[in-house]
Amino acid sequence: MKNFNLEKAGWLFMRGSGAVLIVLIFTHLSVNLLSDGGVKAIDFAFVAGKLANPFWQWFDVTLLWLALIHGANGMRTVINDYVLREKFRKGLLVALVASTALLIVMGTLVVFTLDPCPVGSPAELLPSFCPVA
Amino acid sequence: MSDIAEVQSFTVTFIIRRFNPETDTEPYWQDFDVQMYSTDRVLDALHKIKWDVDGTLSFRRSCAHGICGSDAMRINGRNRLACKTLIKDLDISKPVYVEAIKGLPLEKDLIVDMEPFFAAYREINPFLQTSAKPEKEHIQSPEQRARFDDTTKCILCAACTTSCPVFWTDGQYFGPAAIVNAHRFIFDSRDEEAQVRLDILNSKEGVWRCRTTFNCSEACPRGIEVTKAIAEVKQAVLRGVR
Amino acid sequence: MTTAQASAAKTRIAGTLYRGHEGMWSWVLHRITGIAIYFFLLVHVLDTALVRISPELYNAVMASYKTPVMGLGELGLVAAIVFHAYNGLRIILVDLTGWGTRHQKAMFYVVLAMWAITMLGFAPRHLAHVFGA
Amino acid sequence: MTQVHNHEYDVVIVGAGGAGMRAAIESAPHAKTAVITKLYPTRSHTGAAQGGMAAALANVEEDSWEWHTFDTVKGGDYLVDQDAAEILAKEAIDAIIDLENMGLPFNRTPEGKIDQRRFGGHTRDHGKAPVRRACYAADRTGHMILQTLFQNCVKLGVEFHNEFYVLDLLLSEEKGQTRTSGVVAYELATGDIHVFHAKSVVFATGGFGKMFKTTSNAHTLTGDGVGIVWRKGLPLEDMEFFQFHPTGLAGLGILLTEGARGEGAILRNASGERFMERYAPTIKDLAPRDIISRCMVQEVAEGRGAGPEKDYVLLDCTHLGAEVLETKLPDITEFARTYLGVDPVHEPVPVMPTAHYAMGGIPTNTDAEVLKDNTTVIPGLYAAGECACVSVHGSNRLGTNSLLDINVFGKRAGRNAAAYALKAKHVALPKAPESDVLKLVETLRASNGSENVATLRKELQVEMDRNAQVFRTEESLKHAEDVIADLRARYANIGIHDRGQRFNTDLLEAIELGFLLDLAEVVVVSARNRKESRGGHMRDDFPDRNDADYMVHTMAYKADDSIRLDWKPVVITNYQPMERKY
Ligand SMILES: Cc1cc2nc3c(=O)[nH]c(=O)nc-3n(C[C@H](O)[C@H](O)[C@H](O)COP(=O)(O)OP(=O)(O)OC[C@H]3O[C@@H](n4cnc5c(N)ncnc54)[C@H](O)[C@@H]3O)c2cc1C
Ligand code: HEM
Ligand code: SF4
Ligand code: F3S
Ligand code: FES
Repeated sequence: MKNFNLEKAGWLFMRGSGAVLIVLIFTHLSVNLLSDGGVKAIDFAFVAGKLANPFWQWFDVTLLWLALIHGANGMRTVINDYVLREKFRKGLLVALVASTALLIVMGTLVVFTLDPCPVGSPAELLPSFCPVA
Repeated sequence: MSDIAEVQSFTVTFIIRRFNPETDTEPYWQDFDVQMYSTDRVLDALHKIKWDVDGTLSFRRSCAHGICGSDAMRINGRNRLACKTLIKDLDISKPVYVEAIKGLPLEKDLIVDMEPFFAAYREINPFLQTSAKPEKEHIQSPEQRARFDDTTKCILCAACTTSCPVFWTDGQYFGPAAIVNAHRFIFDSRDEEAQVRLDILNSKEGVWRCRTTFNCSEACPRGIEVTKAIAEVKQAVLRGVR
Repeated sequence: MTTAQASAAKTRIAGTLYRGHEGMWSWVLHRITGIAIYFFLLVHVLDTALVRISPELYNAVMASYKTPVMGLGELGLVAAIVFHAYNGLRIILVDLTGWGTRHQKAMFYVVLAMWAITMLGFAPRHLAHVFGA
Repeated sequence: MTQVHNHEYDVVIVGAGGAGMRAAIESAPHAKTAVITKLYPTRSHTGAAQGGMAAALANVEEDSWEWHTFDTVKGGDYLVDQDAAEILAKEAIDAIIDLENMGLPFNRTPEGKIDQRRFGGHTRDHGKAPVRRACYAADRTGHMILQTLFQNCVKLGVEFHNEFYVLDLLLSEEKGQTRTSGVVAYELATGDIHVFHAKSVVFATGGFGKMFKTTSNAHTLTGDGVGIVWRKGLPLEDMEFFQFHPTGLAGLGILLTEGARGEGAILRNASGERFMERYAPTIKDLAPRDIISRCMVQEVAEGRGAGPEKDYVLLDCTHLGAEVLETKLPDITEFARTYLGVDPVHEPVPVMPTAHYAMGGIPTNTDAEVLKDNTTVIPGLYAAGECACVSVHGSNRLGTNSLLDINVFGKRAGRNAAAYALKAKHVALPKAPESDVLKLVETLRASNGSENVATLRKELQVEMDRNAQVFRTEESLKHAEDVIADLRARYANIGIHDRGQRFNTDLLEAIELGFLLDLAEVVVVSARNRKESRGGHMRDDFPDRNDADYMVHTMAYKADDSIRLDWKPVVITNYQPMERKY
């Protein structure tokens, strides 16, 4: 741990993750907003349909992790820059880390545990591949 | 020469941010109308005001030709040397705003406390460190010499550091001037302690705080490619030495 | 002659805004867009997590996204992401190449141009989805 | 209100230019040393020096320190103390190596050694041809020297008192001898007074070019140190000799280094003629400065000047090519572009002589000890750099010899001051040591007379330019003397605006003007008294050098309300005075 330097690691990570994020986000945006129907097409069926596919599972999880860590690290810099009252600054950083961690865990769980065909839901809301109950 | 200049005299309004800690609680702006010639510089205007109108106006200056680094100030919102800013290069149909550089404690009018700036400079070991004891000079090829030529030009005027948005935030960042001076030694083939300086600049307030806003490069009156020098130091930290 | 005016009229006590160049403004935009995207991301992860609760709930919330107001908001978000992404690439080039430091200004205009082109491509399709039937 | 603080040191160095910091580097490791400077060290005018620093390294062609000595003696029109010149030339080599070893980034030869260039008056084998003797770092040699010395002061942890104006020297009589006990300084930031009790004091306060209007010197070069010594009743040497550098930007005085001519630039008059060929057929544009300045003024006087007013000549660099200008002379190229809007790559640059360097100053021996008459030293008091007169420059300094001077004699001053401090005891301070400074400061701060400091200063500068510049006559000098006397009377009735304690630069400009007026008087009176032409001192009414009567240094003493003049013999070792031809 002695040679670990958060500033340097953060700097490198921002650039590395940025480069990857550009691919992920543009794909994400075109699939979700540009393909047939655009925003209007987004509903449970659409999402669950995507997440039933391991490719999209891993894609979304990567996007989630990278974007949240990238964003959180960026926010850390911003907070360090402008919040000069030490206590307040520490407080914000704790909140930032906590909320980011929470969202990462939650998001990951959602992606991997989502049942695309929850029992008892009306079939018209579910992806087309669900067995009709 | 003087006679040609005589012809093209015109009136310029200067709005100067004044502050006298002995009498004022807050800085305030004051207008001066000054008769100028096209070859005059902002420093000449300040002198005219100080010498003919208001002797209390305080600012630093010495060489008057951009080599001593005394008179960095904010002119129309940008850091420049007053002695290198020609009136004819400013838009004089509008008033010219002059105020102290930002981010260092304001002492009086255009004078700030430079100590924090020099403290950062001293921290990066700005001196040659070598164990070699050559009989005469060290041998250094013109190419090795060229490697750090740009950063030897620094006159420690602080125009760069006090134009840096990151420095303004909390004043803790080493700032571009200190990094420029570290660069001058890190890339000097005669120096043996580059790694120490790189470690210093690898710290929390070091090079990683630079957000490449280029204000420093734009402000440098010596035309040093400051952001490029900082980038080179970042890369040296990543790669480990030169 | 040189004359002074007491300028009681001048109410501007604070210093002037620093008049930086392209480099500074691109950073200001990068920072603002970064922060905006981060906050959007927080909400976005939360609302997506609703898929795990029930299709009905998720679809209900999504329906509220499909209003014209939200549609315009999405347009702004995409604009922010696209700028942040392209400018992020510019920053990476500046960081890694001496060429980048010399041509940062030109690259800023390239970023703006690419951003404009991308938005011209995206906006009509997206707006058609939002306002279309 | 004004507070008084007390400090105690072994060595106090006044001035943080090249000379002061070089002294500090010698002294600080051995004795408790303070450097007191009215400017931040890196603001000192040493940083403005461009061209180079001479040393017979023989890195690029054959050279020897004897030749260098000869050139220095001849350049100074034989008024040089030859023992001092010998030390200067001999120790030059170490001085350069010291600087290089401290980190100075000299330009290099292809083999990686320190590169050297030509400079005016430096020749091989006693005047046969120009020699490449000046070591340089582009055209910012002085900047690099100042930075390098400052860097080494940081390394050694030298204690600086920045923006402290020394205003008085403390002398005490002890055992029938005048001895040094310290200095008194005024702190710009607070207006407080500081008494520095010290065993040795080194003055390194630089020149006083600001008594002239057209000058390459900084606004802050007001001769404070020389003025303080003068007011203490100590003599000043050779004050009539002031160097006017040929190539100041016309109308502005900003210097374009002689290094430009060293690289091959040529002076031309209005018709494009290379006029120096007529005056100095052998070394032409690389003749010493006094000669070139005179020729330039003569060209203009005889109607061959260029420009709409025919009041300047032209420095032609166009044949050097953009490459040489950008790499070897970048700063001066920029000066011409910025301040005159002239691009030296394509057009010749308008130039005229500019007041540049004070050959005279505080008399010292070769150990940098200050003299109170022709021979007696004041124990513990040292001076080095432009404020001192050793005399290695005689009546005209060769280019690159001043940066050398500050290093060689700065080093000697520091070393000797520390050695003296280690064996000496503190001399008791005079009673109420701060009283004179307190009085000076308080009187001026309260002054509300009708005269304006800036107006007086301007009148002084205009008068000195008109009547005590390159050409002087009995009449012109008499005029200048009268004007100065009048200005001094008016100075008693000045008024200042700023009555505050903090950063009162208004007050300090008034004090500085006081020193300038004192010194201008000494310059003019000394010049009137020297009825010959020699080096930087050119009398139209006595156009020849007169060795029979004037092969001596001028020594000026302050006597109540007048100036007493005396002579001091010149030290001659190897070189008998000869006619000076180039
Ligand atoms: C434009 C220019 C170019 C030159 N080029 C060359 C060249 O190429 N080669 C060469 O050999 N020479 C050159 N010279 C000459 C040479 O640079 C100077 O003579 C030399 O640098 C003087 O150094 P110094 O240390 O004596 O004084 P300075 O560097 O002038 O330093 C004076 C110091 O004294 C301090 N001081 C003054 N008064 C007080 C006071 N009252 N209290 C406290 N501190 C005080 C100041 O703060 C400053 O630190 C040039 C000069 C000029 C002006
Ligand atoms: C689309 C691809 C993206 C790229 C190429 C990218 C690139 C970058 C880069 C290189 C930086 C570092 C800037 C610097 O150090 O000066 C950065 C900072 C930042 N990014 Fe991104 N980013 C992207 C996506 C995102 C996303 C999705 C978010 C939000 C979650 C985000 C939020 C931030 C924040 C808050 C900062 C800090 C801004 C600052 O310090 O000024 N970025 N980005
Ligand atoms: S890098 Fe440029 S702007 Fe910064 S201190 Fe040095 S000379 Fe001034
Ligand atoms: S202004 Fe500051 S952010 Fe970096 S590029 Fe310069 S140091
Ligand atoms: S006065 Fe020296 S840099 Fe402006």
